[in-house]
Amino acid sequence: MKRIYLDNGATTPTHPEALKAMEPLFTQKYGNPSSIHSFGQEAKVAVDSAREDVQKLINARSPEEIIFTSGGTEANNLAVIGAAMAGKKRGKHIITSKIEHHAVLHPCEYLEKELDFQVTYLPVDEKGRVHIDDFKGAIKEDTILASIMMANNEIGTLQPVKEFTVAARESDVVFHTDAVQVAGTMPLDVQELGVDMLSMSAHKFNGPNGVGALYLRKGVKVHPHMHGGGQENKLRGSTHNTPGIVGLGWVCRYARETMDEKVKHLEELRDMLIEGIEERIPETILNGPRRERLPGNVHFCFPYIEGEAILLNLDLKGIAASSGSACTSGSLAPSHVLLGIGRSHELAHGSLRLTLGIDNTQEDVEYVLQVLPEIVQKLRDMSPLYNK
Amino acid sequence: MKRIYLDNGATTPTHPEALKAMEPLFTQKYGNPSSIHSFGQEAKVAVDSAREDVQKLINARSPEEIIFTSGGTEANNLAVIGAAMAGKKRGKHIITSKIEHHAVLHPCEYLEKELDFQVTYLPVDEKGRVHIDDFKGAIKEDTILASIMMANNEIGTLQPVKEFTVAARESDVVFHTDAVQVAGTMPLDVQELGVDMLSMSAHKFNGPNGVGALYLRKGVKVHPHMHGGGQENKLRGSTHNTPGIVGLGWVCRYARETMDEKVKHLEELRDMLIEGIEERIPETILNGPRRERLPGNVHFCFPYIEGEAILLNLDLKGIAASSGSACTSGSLAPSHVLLGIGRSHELAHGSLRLTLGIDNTQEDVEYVLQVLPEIVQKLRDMSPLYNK
Amino acid sequence: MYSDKVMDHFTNPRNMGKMENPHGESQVGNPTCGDIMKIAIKVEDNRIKDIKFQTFGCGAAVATSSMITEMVKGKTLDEAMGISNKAVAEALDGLPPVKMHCSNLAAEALHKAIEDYKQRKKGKEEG
Amino acid sequence: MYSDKVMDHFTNPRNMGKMENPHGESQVGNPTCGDIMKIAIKVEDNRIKDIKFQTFGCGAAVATSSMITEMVKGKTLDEAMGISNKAVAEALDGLPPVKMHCSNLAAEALHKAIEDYKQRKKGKEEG
Ligand SMILES: Cc1ncc(COP(=O)(O)O)c(C=O)c1O
Ligand SMILES: Cc1ncc(COP(=O)(O)O)c(C=O)c1O
Repeated sequence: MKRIYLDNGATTPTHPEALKAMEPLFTQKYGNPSSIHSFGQEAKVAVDSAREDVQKLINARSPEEIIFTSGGTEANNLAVIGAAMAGKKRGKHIITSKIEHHAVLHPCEYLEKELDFQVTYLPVDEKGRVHIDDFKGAIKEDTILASIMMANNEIGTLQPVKEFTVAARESDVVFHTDAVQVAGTMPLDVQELGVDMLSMSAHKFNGPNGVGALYLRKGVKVHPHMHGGGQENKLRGSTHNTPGIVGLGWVCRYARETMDEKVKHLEELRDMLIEGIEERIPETILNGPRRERLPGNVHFCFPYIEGEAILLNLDLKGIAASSGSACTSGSLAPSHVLLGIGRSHELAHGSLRLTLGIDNTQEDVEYVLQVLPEIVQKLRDMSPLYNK
Repeated sequence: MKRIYLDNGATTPTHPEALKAMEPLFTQKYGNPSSIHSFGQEAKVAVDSAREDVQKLINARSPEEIIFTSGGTEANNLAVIGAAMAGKKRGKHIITSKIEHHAVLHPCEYLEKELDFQVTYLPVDEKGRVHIDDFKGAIKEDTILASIMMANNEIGTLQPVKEFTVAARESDVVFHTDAVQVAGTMPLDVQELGVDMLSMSAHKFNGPNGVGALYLRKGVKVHPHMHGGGQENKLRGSTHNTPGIVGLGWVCRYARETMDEKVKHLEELRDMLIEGIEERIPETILNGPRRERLPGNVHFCFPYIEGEAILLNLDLKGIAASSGSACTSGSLAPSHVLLGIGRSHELAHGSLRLTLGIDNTQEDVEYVLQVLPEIVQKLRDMSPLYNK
Repeated sequence: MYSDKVMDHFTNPRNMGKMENPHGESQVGNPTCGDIMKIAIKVEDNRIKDIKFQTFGCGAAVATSSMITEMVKGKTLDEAMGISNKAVAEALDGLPPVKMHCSNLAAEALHKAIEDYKQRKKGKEEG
Repeated sequence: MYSDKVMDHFTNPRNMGKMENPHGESQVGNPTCGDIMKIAIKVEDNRIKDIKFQTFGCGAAVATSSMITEMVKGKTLDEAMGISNKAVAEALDGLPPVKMHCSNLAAEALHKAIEDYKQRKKGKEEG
């Protein structure tokens, strides 16, 4: 059976060339980059060069502003908990949004529950956008940190981050953005955006799992989250994951070189999918904006039916998709993001996310458009809520 | 030039077969193991099977007691900070030793400084051993956690962990051990040891960098350290590093199969090195015990000379070694471990660690024994402290 | 994730659909928790003569609905009332722990449909 | 980690060893910080005629000692006193940031040796 992977928002295949670039670090240049001998120095050269690749992708001012982590979650934890703990003498109020990834929400909840911080969770509109007036209105005397994601991983909504950073700067609020869904997929310029911190993760753009980075603007203070050795400018202990870091560097370079094509390719397929679904399936609800959304993200609610049942049927046809985010599958609660944009519980349970990647083709889209309508109809026919 | 790697205590080469086992996870079974589609389920099978391999290596009761992390540091952070935060209502006192790895000491210091915990840092004897009487004496009404490493990464000393766990259990103190230097290198049985938590790291025994595990005995409560998705039984957010986890599983299996040979091989070379150095170089000081030490660890102080200068000279001869631990190189402070066993600053600066791995041979040892005496003599001749 | 039996019932659900003039009927669950099950029965000689289900829910919900209809068709009402959640899950070769609540739903729906039948019958007899 | 120049001076240190009957001498640093440097000079016509060093320390410490002896040999005392830490580091094509303090030590040792020479001379002249 033909297998079509449309869950690139969850994770992507590692590019074979990235893997090739990583291989010497496993078996030849296997030294610890903190060691002064030649094995270590070889590894250090590789890590330094990857750091520059990351720097260039996001236009950071210097490679020292890049802190390697074990992924997007750790980058978010370091940013949110690290900046909160470092700033707690100035104040204990944090601003975030209701539709952040759990890797931001859970650190915030932890700070609230265990460490006496106050967190404002900003609402979003029906498209999933945080409004600048709400943002400004939430800033208080003791606000030290704001974290608003660049793009939502479920419904693909892009946020007007630049507006927030201007307001944050005016009030001396450190601003973090979770750009895990954006980095490597859309052009990104931390200077232009004006963010203080930005999280990314290699496996979301054809790099390896288990490695990511936090951009930390020079001068911004955070406490380490991984307490240990003196690595990463004393901000992140633990022996460097040299192959992973080299893989991240490789995909950053690759993303820079292929960015324009990639965006164009994904947007074309995305719009084909969205329009095709709307044409072929009655009663659909597109989640997120039609245009200001991630180039590879398609997200619908199909009334009367349940998401997992759609996924299982798609899987039986060889199509890998998701409903909500991968890390919450297994949980029974409907997506906080869909509830956040005002969907009812019933609708929230009936959602489908198709996320495109660089390997997808027009044929893939056509195949989905061929099988999905039947699946939805079959499930509707089974549903006690459907009356047609 | 022949190159000899004798820094296996810092990190080891990844076994080519482990890499081969990992490869499909990068480019074929690349799904997110939390996803329900076939790509995800393939990955999940691989992760589950690796979890059983880890379980078996350390004889945990069930695979659910294994939490995958990004390495030894994260395992230690999760254990120490996680158990401290989960237990803080019962008390805020922690016991550890003066010669722990920074990945335990720094979390302890963080808990002290930022979160009002009290930490007792137990002294060690001249061989680096913590004494059970000191341990018992330190337990107080409000002691909730003790963390004593199984084997010291610098001087190789093995601790009588079993004695500590008996005492800890009697006083309802959760007991963690950092076994990063032991796991995969010496037989390990968590049930026999009686530990509640145990940290390990793949890259210390020919697995990949950037992956490790915490053994968490069923029933022991910890807060997550990586706050995010529901992965790892809600104890560790972040998309699984599937290739890394599979690599860890592979080396656990390999270590189990080759354990006896490995220990024998390392101990033979170790004793050859220790005896050879003592024979050929006047005025040497062996650090750590002669026998109850890590099978691959050799650690000396050479009076009158400085460690980095030894390393650089060895490196020029193709030999990779270390002085203190890799993660503190770059720091100017002498090793806290050597100061902990009572070495003077001067001696502490003049230390050399040679750590053997599975690839080392008798010829490697002979070569070291040939070049090291000359290097030491040359540096002594240069030293203002040497008067012969 | 699911056993072959679950997937079999999910892909080829037995007794799925609406029923004209059912003798007993029930709907359990609610959209908040993501599962709704409807069961309709026809009863003859105190036995379940015909049964149909409709389900809004995950794979486990569909499969347990389908399975339970197959299990009770032709059984006496007492036998059907004796079908437990556990029995349904076991007949499906088990369910993932997180999905165990779905088997509760199926048994609950069946039992309620039978009770509804009894109520109606009592109503008729009394009326 | 280190420049080629540093490694050159580290592997082939110039003017290393003890000196018989030095005209001026110094020892700086201490074992706590891990670096000790000893410099001995002979002076003729107000110029450094001969210079020797001994060092307990890291690669940078050895290289800076060696380099500074080479830089000042034959120079007048005033010229030698003018040698700055920065100049030594630059002559070695730079040092890793964490090692910059080593170049301080070399200049300090040199300057102290010259002062010692001046003290001794003064002592002789006065005595
Ligand atoms: C928006 C967002 N933030 C954070 C993460 C977490 O990244 P990682 O899985 O690399 O820890 C993800 C994906 O899982 C994401 O989509
Ligand atoms: C005893 C000990 N604990 C913890 C660590 C940290 O492990 P990792 O580098 O995998 O984070 C190391 C090695 O670096 C170690 O030797």
